[in-house]
Amino acid sequence: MIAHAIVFYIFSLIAIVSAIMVTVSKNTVNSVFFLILDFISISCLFIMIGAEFLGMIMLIVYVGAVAVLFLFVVMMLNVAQQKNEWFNSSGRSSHIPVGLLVSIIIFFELIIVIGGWKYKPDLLDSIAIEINTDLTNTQSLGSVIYTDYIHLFQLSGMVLLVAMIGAIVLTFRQRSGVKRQSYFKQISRDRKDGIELVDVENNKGVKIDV
Amino acid sequence: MFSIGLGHYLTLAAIIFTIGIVGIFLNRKNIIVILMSIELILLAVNINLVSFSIFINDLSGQVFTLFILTVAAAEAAIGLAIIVVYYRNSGTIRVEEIDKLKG
Amino acid sequence: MNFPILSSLILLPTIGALFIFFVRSSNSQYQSSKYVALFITLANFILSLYLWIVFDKSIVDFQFVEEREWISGFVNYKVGVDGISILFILLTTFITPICVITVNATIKNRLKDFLIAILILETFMIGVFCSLDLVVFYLFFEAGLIPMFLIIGIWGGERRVYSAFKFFLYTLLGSVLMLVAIISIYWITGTTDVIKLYELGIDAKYQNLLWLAFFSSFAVKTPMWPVHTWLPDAHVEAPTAGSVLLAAILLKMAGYGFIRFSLGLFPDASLYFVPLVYTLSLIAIIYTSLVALMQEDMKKLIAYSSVAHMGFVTLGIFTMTQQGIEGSIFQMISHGLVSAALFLCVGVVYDRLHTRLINRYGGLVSIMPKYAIVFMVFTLGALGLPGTSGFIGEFLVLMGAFKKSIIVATIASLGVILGAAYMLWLYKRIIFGKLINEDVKKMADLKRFEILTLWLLVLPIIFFGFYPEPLINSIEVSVANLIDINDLDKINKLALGE
Amino acid sequence: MEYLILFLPLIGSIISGFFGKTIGDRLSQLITCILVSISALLSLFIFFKVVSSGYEHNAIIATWINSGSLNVNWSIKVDALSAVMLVVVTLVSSLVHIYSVGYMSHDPHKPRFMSYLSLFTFAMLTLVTSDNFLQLFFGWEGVGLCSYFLIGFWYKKETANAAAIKAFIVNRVGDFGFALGIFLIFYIFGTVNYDEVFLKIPEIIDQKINFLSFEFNTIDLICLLLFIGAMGKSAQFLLHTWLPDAMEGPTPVSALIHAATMVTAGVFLVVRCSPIYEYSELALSVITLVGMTTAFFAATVALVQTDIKKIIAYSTCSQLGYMFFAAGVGAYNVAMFHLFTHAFFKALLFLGSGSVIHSFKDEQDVTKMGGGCLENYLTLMH
Amino acid sequence: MENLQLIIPELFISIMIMFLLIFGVFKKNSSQLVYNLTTVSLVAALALIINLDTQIQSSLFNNSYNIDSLARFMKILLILSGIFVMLSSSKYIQISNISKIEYPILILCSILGMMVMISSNDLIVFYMGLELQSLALYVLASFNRDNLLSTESGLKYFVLSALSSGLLLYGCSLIYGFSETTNFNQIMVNTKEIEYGLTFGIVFILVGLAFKISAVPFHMWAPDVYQGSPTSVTVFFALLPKIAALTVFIRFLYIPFYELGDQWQMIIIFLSIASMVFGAVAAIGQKNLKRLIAYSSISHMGYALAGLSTGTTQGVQSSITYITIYLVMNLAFFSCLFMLKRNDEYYENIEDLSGLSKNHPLLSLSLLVVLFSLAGIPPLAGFFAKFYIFVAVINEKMYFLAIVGLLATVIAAFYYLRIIKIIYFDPEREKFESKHNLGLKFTLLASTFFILAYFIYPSGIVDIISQININ
Repeated sequence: MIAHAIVFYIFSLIAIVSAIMVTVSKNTVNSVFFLILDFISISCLFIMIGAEFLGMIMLIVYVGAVAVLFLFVVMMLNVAQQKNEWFNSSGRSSHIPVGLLVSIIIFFELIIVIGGWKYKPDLLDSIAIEINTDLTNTQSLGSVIYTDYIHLFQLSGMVLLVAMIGAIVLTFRQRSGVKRQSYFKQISRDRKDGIELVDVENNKGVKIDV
Repeated sequence: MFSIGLGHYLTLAAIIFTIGIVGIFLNRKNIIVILMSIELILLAVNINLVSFSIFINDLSGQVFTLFILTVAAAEAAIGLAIIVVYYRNSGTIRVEEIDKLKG
Repeated sequence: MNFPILSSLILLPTIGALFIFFVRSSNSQYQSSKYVALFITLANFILSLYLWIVFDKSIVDFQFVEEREWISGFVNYKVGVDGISILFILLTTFITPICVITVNATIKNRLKDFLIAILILETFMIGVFCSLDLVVFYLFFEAGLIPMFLIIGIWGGERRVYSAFKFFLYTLLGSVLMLVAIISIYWITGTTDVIKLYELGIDAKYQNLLWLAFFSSFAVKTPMWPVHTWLPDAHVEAPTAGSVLLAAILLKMAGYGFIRFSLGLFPDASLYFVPLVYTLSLIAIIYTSLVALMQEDMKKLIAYSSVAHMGFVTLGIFTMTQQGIEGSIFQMISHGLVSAALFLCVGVVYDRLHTRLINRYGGLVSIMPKYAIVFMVFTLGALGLPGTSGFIGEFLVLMGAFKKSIIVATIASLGVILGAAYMLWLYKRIIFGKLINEDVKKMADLKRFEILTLWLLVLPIIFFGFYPEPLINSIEVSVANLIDINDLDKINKLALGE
Repeated sequence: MEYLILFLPLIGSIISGFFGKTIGDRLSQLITCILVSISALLSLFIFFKVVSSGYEHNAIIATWINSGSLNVNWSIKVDALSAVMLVVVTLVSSLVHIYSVGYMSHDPHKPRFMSYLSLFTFAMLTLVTSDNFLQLFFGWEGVGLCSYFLIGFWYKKETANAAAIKAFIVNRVGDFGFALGIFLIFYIFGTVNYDEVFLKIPEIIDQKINFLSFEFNTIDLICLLLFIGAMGKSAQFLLHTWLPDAMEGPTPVSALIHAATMVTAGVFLVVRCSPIYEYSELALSVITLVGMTTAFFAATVALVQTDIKKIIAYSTCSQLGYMFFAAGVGAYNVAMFHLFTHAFFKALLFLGSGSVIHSFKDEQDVTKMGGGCLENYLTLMH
Repeated sequence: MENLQLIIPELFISIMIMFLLIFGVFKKNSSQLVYNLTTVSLVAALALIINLDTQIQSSLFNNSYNIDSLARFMKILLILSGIFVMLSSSKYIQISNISKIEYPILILCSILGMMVMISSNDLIVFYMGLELQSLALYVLASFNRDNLLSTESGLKYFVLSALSSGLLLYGCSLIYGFSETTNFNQIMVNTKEIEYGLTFGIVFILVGLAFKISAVPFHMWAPDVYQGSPTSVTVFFALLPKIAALTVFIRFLYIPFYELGDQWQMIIIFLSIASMVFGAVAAIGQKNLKRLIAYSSISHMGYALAGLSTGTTQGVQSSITYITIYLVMNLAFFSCLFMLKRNDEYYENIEDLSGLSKNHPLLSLSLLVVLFSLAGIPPLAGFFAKFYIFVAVINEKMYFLAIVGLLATVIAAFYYLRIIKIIYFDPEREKFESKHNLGLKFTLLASTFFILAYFIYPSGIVDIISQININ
């Protein structure tokens, strides 16, 4: 029990600190790294609590893909070094105190909410899929995703398709004047096409048609 | 204190959620950080869902988390793509400078 | 009566408008569209005349009632006329062709659109006067704003935009509460059918609020002091035909509403609010008469006089006596004719000199004698000289008011003196005096169509002044019934009982 | 016959008013003169009939207003009083008509003038032959209107216009009281017909009414209100101001309206309503007082006037004061007699002054007329 | 899975998405063809929906996907609007240089997402539908990727929408935790007892949904996005997501949270009043028509919410009627906007309308009708829309809401009148092109006719909608 507690506190501390660092660190690249740290610590917590599949997936998806994507974009846009302007942005904006206030209120309200939770055994019959302790987390998730949640699974496929189409349509540019490899042309070349003999007149040069 | 219950996880989620909100509200630096703050919020949601799922012994919370993960990834992709095209057009992603549309 | 005569009355102008709309526009066809409009409106007038003839004046009930399901289970399209509404329909169908005749001189551009607007407006106006369902009434009542807004805005004077907006927003604002009240009535009683509501009655505890809601709408439209300020603006900027319709008919919608709904549906509240109405009416009569005295603009002067005259109307209605209500109705009809005629008269000189400032005129009698004669008749009508229709209305109203409150009648009578003052003052400054302005000398006397339109108005004004019986006769039974069933004479009875 | 008396002037008025241009000055003058003269002859005939055989008749022409309990008819009531008035009105009117043919010979708007005169005659006749207060009011306003027209006949004269409006408005002030009186009568009696009202008077002798927060005896109040109307029309003290100004009009008008007929309508009213006034001590004393004051006051004012017409106008005022005085002390027949005689002599005086004015080339100031005595006399003889 | 035929329309659209994508990629320069095929497939989907047995009130996938009368009606509405949007904006897309095969496909994706939202009976399903819709919309908003305004609008929409999704999800997680289920019906059963957690869950979810339908105070994105996006996308934004979001609103309020009516009623009333008033006031100063219509749509959403706030079936029906009529009006308005074209350039400022009535009488007449209808002046359809709402609201004795709403109409009337003033009273300008494609003309004609002639037979739609029962 104590071990559980210690591990929980360590990881949650890391998570909180790195979450704060995500928003306050001066360098955007650092923010991304802290985000990764955050994800890692939370996934550790997930694994600890018994949702090991999700923990691992989180590592793979977030750390492996999303965070890298962030990193990639940050570096590509070269905005990493932009100065951080916490609290000292242009004086006219009054959103900072308001924002802080709202956030703090939200936080305390959430804390109140948490206190109100209690386990309600009488609601048991409403539970859709009871966790079978005999199976591993991966197994039990796998067994429902392709059966009970097949429609959602398909739908998430559509979501990813949209993401793909969207990313391509927005960022992909067909540049003109760029030489591209044409396999067919390359292969169908023979010696006759490759070499051409021209007579070069004096002082006139020759026009090479590409 | 030492027996870790649901409350602890929820509190953690609440803290991260609040940090995410604060990050969005207070960030003036660049829009990518806002995106990351949104990821933090989703993270908090995931913590909530997973811990609820474990404590009420119901798998659907975890399934939900799984899909949120998927969607979050897709969302990040599209969001970053939009940021990229915007950067191409305007040369900046500073939050304060995103104000060409005014009424 | 299987033939849906009222619906035909309502629909005919719209059909005409559609017809004009689909006729391809070219210059020669502008004329033809005018004839179409004239034909349609005249046909409508004849139809309504027929209606008046076959109308049985001795029956209390609504006649020619048509009912059709409309919004299922909620509102029925229901129209019908009694002795009161039939007069207003007649007035509408009478005034509209006159407006159509005048368009040639006053409307220089987009004649076709103007005719369409007028025809559509006629539909709505007739609809208001014969609808027997609150929602249907509201629909027509509000819908009239659209064509009128356009008429003022497109064909108006320099400040037309301001006036059009003011007109539209004032009246819209006023009627907002009426809609709430109508819906509330539906939930209280389960119907919006006026006839059923007359039978059911509305619980007294709701009446005051509902009455106020209706009042807010009608007071703006009437217009009563202090929400009358849109009227002078609207009148001044509107083209002649627009002013005529506005003064002659649109203002009457509210008066009609007071009689049909305020008195009919909320008798107790009406009694309760009598002091309020009296106060406002008296202020309207005296204050606006004084304001009218100072006006430099003819149309404004007539507009303020309209406010004062409508003050008599509201006063008369809320005397809740036979004479008062009949006087009000008569006053409305008479004012419809007189003010229409006065605005036409202003239009006549405005077309020639393009100014409405009184001091630019003077001495018209020597170059426009025909004009001077008809204008005189209308002036006299406006100041309520016996022998014109204006007298009957005012006199009956005052008679009714005297029954209720001597002091009110006394103050209101002062308005009669003031009315004489500002009208004669106007007449003197325009018609009499020396010809000073060079431009005025070039003005031609009335053209044939002007003579026609103005005499069409002179005749009823004089005729009903001497022989109002046809009108009074047709409202007699309905008014008596209104007073009877709602026991509006309560106050009088109480007073006499003491 | 009554119909003819009443409507002949109207017909004349309409003909010369609307068709004056087409039928020409001469013809329209002729027509109006003839028609009014016929009606004068007829009314003389009626007068003799009344005098000789006590003829009384109330011819109802049509219903006018019929609203609830209010029933008013257009009617021609002939009795001794109205017969006298008929004679006065039609006779003076016809004389004035004829006189104005000559007097107005230089004026470009002769048909219009004749039309107004005839219209006035008609209005005055409806006034005197009325059998109810409302028709009386109609005639009352009608004569006011015609007076307005005729005073302002020379519309190019600024003063004439102002005087016309003044006359109308001041009259309206009087009418205000008159109208209130009618309302009160209707309120109390529920009818406005003379006969019915007079019948019911005894029932309400002691009734009190609260008017403008004062407590009045109802009959007193009715009488006073009616008398305000009479004061306005008959130019009694305080409401007399319009009458001198009204002299801006052509002289025949002054003769007809502002001396002989219209201004006496107030006296007529009081006499007509004598059955009511009999019950009101207060009103009678007020009438006496006002009549007295006016008689004295107007006479004194007349002393210092220079305009010949204004002098006569104030004299008219003063004479009217006498009539009211007479009526006030209950001598109605004396009042009527004075009215009758006054109508003729004052009309004559005006007509005479008209010719004087004409002969002095439209000069009205008596101080500039010195030495014209003989001529003056001669014109009177003519 | 014997009930699979109930989701044939959705399946059909999914298949068409993939088919058209492949087709478009392999066939060069086929963007117009794909566009037309998309329209055709929407028509086919409409036919499929209509073809479904109307009697069926069924739910699929462990009771997480509802096929009921509400879903059916809303889907028909959705796809009909989609068809008209496609018809009216085809020319615009070609001219504005955004004619790519991805465009119609993204529209289909988003429609698919909305259909899922409409039918959802489960938090997870709802969320997936929402995200499918939103992701496609993000891309669509910034579709004109070389245009600064378009990308900025996409960015703004993305950030705020993602944030709102986050809030909404947090709410979902709380609801899940405190009711221990994600199924709507189950939530209703499990929420008899009011807890803080549920209240907060509701608040978060409502905030998220309010973002989606741009209700004040969560409306900030709407004007910018409406203005910046290509007009063809703006019309899409103005119509379709509102249908889906309103349906979800109805479902949330009337199924899972029905027992918690006291908790949300005040929130909805507040949102409603704020939207009505703010939308009306803020629109007054606008110069850009698209921005103006954004504020107008904020205001209109306020009225739709007013109907929902009553908590009665009648209120819901009035809201559905409202949104139906609102769709038609907006469609007509945007059709007019698409006609303001001169030399292949579209005009969208209010001043560009100056004196339109002289050169284009028919177009101005349509605008006149539409604007008066938007202002809620009888006898046009817009009046009836508001009328039904107020009938429902007053039935619940919520007079304050009714009066505020009606006063807001008066304020709103002011800026609609201003446009009419510019069209009809102001001096004329250069003519616009008068040749338009058939689809656009048809759309405008049909919608204007609907608005104009609605009063003749107002019962039609009401009768259909009154058959929708929520529970």
